[in-house]
Amino acid sequence: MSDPQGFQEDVLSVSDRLAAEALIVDVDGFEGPLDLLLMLSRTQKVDLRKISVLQLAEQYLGFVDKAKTLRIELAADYLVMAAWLAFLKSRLLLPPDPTDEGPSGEELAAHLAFQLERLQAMREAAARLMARDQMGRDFFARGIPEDVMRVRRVSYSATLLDLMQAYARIRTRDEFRPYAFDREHVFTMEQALERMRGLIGFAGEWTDLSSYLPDGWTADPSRRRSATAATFAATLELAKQGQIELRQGETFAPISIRRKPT
Amino acid sequence: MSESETREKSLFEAPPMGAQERMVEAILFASADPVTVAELARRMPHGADPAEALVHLRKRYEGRGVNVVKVGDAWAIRTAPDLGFLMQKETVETRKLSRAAIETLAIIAYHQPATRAEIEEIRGVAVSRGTIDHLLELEWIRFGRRRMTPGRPVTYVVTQGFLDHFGLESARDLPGLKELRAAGLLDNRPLPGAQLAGDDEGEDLAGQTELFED
Amino acid sequence: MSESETREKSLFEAPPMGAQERMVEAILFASADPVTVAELARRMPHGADPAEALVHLRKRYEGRGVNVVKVGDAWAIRTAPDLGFLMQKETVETRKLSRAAIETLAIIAYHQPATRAEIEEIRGVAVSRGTIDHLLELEWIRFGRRRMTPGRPVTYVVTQGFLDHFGLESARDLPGLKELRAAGLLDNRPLPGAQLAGDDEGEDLAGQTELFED
Repeated sequence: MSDPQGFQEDVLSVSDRLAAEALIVDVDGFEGPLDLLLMLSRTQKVDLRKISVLQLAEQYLGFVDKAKTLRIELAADYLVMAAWLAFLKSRLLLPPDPTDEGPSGEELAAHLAFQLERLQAMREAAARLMARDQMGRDFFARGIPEDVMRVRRVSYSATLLDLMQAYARIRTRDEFRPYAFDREHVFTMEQALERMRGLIGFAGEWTDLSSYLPDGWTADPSRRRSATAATFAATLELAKQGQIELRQGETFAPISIRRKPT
Repeated sequence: MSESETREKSLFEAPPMGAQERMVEAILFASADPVTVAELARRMPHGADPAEALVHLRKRYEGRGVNVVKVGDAWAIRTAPDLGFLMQKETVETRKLSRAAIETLAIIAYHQPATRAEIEEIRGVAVSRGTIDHLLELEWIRFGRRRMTPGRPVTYVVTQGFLDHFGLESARDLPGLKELRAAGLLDNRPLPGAQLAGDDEGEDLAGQTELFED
Repeated sequence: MSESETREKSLFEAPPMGAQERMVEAILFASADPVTVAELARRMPHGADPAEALVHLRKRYEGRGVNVVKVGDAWAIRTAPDLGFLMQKETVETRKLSRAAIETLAIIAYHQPATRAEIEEIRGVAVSRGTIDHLLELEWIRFGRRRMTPGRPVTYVVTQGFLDHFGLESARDLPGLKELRAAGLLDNRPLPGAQLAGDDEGEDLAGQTELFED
C-alpha cells in the first residue's frame, strides 16, 4: 500500500527513536487506544474538528509498528484499534465500492473524530468539576451537628452496598463451597476395596480391571468414571498389601490384575 | 375545607414568618446534611411555610460568613467558599480519586442516567473494577432506573451528596453543560452502521429531558 | 508595640471589621469544638481583633434561631434554647442492621414477593421470627399477597420507605449478580473461612456448619 506520508520506519534517526521509545515506554500511562489517539492528535496542532483522521490513523499505525520493532508488547485492544484504523485507512484511500452498503470511510472517520472530541470534552468537564469549590476543602458543613441530645429512638441503618454484598454473598456461596460429591453417583474406594476382596480369590488369571466394575456402574459415564477410579485405587491398595499383581502394557493400555501366586 | 380542619387550623395557628425563619435557621444549622423542604415542614408546626421562610433566610445570609445553599431539592448552610483558607484545621484529607474515577464521575454526571457500556464507549476503555465501587462508596453516584433496552442494563446517576460536595444546586448547573449539549457532545451517537446502539437513543433523550426538567 | 510589629501591621493591614465578623462566623460554624479567642486570632489574618468581631457577631445573632454562646472560655454557635423541640430528629442513634436481617432484606428485595420458606431456602438457614418482625417494624418490608399455594403462605415485599432509604427508584433497579461482579462489588466479600471466624450470631454459625457438613 502506498504511504503518502512517507513514513520511514526502518530509517529511524536516533532522536526519532528516542521520542518513540519515550512514548511507548509510557504506554501503560495511556488509558486505552482512544486516549493514545487523543494524545497523538495533539501533534497535529489543529482543532479536533479539523483533524485529519487519515493522518491520525497513520500516526497510530506507525506507533504500533514502532512498538513492534522495539519488541514492546501492546495490549490486545491497541491491536484491535490498529486493525480498525487500517481498515478505515483503506476505506479512505480506495475509491468507494458502489456495491458496498456499509458506512463510508468519511462517516467512520467523522465518528472517530466525534469520539475524540467527546472524550476531550469529558476530560475538560471533569477538570472543571474538580476545580470547583469542594466541601471539606473550600467550604464546610456544620462542625457540631446537634445530635448531642438524649437518645430517644434507635434507628437501624444499612447501606445499599451492604444490601448488595449480602445478596451477592448468599448467591455466590455455592461457588466457595468445598467440593461435595453427589453420593448417589460416587463409588467409594472403601466400597471398591470390599468388593475386590471378595473377588480376588477367583482371579488366578490376568483379567482386565474393567471387568471388575460393579453392575449398574458402567453405562452412565460419570458413574463409570467414579467406579473405575475407585476400583483402580482399591487394586493399588491390594497390590501394596501384596495380595494382587498389576500390569499394563504401555501408557493408557488396559490394566490387568491377578491374584498374587502364593 | 372541612369543619374539623378549620378548627384544627385555628387551634394550631402557623407562627409568624419571623418565627418560622428562626426555626428553619435552627434546623439547618443543626444538620450537617441538607434538609428537604418536606422534612422542614414535617418538623415545623402545622401550617408553617418553610419554602417562604427559606427565601427570607437565604437573603439574610447573603454575603455573610456562612450561606444558605440549595442542594438538589434540599437546603443546607455552608461556609462561604472564599473563607476556605481559615479552615485548614477542618480540612479532611480525602483519598485522591484516580483519573479513571474522576472521568467516570464526570461522564455519569453529564450523561446521566449512564450505563456502564456508555461510560466505556466514551472513555474507549473498560471501567476497571473498583472504580464504580469507589464512587458508590463515596455516595456520589447511585443506581438509576434500568434502561429499557435489551439486557435492561442498570444505570448510574449522581446523588445529592455529589451536588453537596461540589456546591451545585442541581445537575443542570454542571459547568459547561449547555455548551456541551449545544455542541452535540452529550448525544449518544452510534457508530455508523451499528444498529444496536441506535435503539436506546430515543430513550436516552427522554431520560435526559426528564432529569433536567424538574 | 515593638517596632517590627508596627511595620508588619502596616504591611498586612487588618481586614475591615465586617470581614472579620464573617471569618469568626465561618470558623465557629465549621469547627467541631468551641473555639477560644486565642485560636481565632491564630487562624485569622494578622492584626485582626476576634474579640471585637465576636461582640458584633453575638449581637447579630441575638433573637435568631441560633445564638453565639460562650462555652467555658471558648465560643460556639448553638440552637436557641426555645427551639430545642425542633431537634428531635437529631436524637436518633443509628445502629447497623444485623447480618441475618440484611440478608433477609436483600432476599426479599431481589425475590419479592417472597415467602418465609423461600427466604430460608435461599439463605440455607432458618429465619428467626425476630428478624422478620424487626424488618416489619422498620417499615422496610410489609406483607404482600398470600401465595395461592397449599397453606396460602404470606409473602413479604419491600416498602417505599425501603426504596427511599436505599436511594432506589424501584426494586427492579437493583443490579443483578453479573453486574455486581462487573462492578467489582463481589471483591470485598470475605472468604467463607473468614465469615466463620467473624462476629456473626449463632444463627449464622449454625447455618454455616450445616452448609459445610455434607
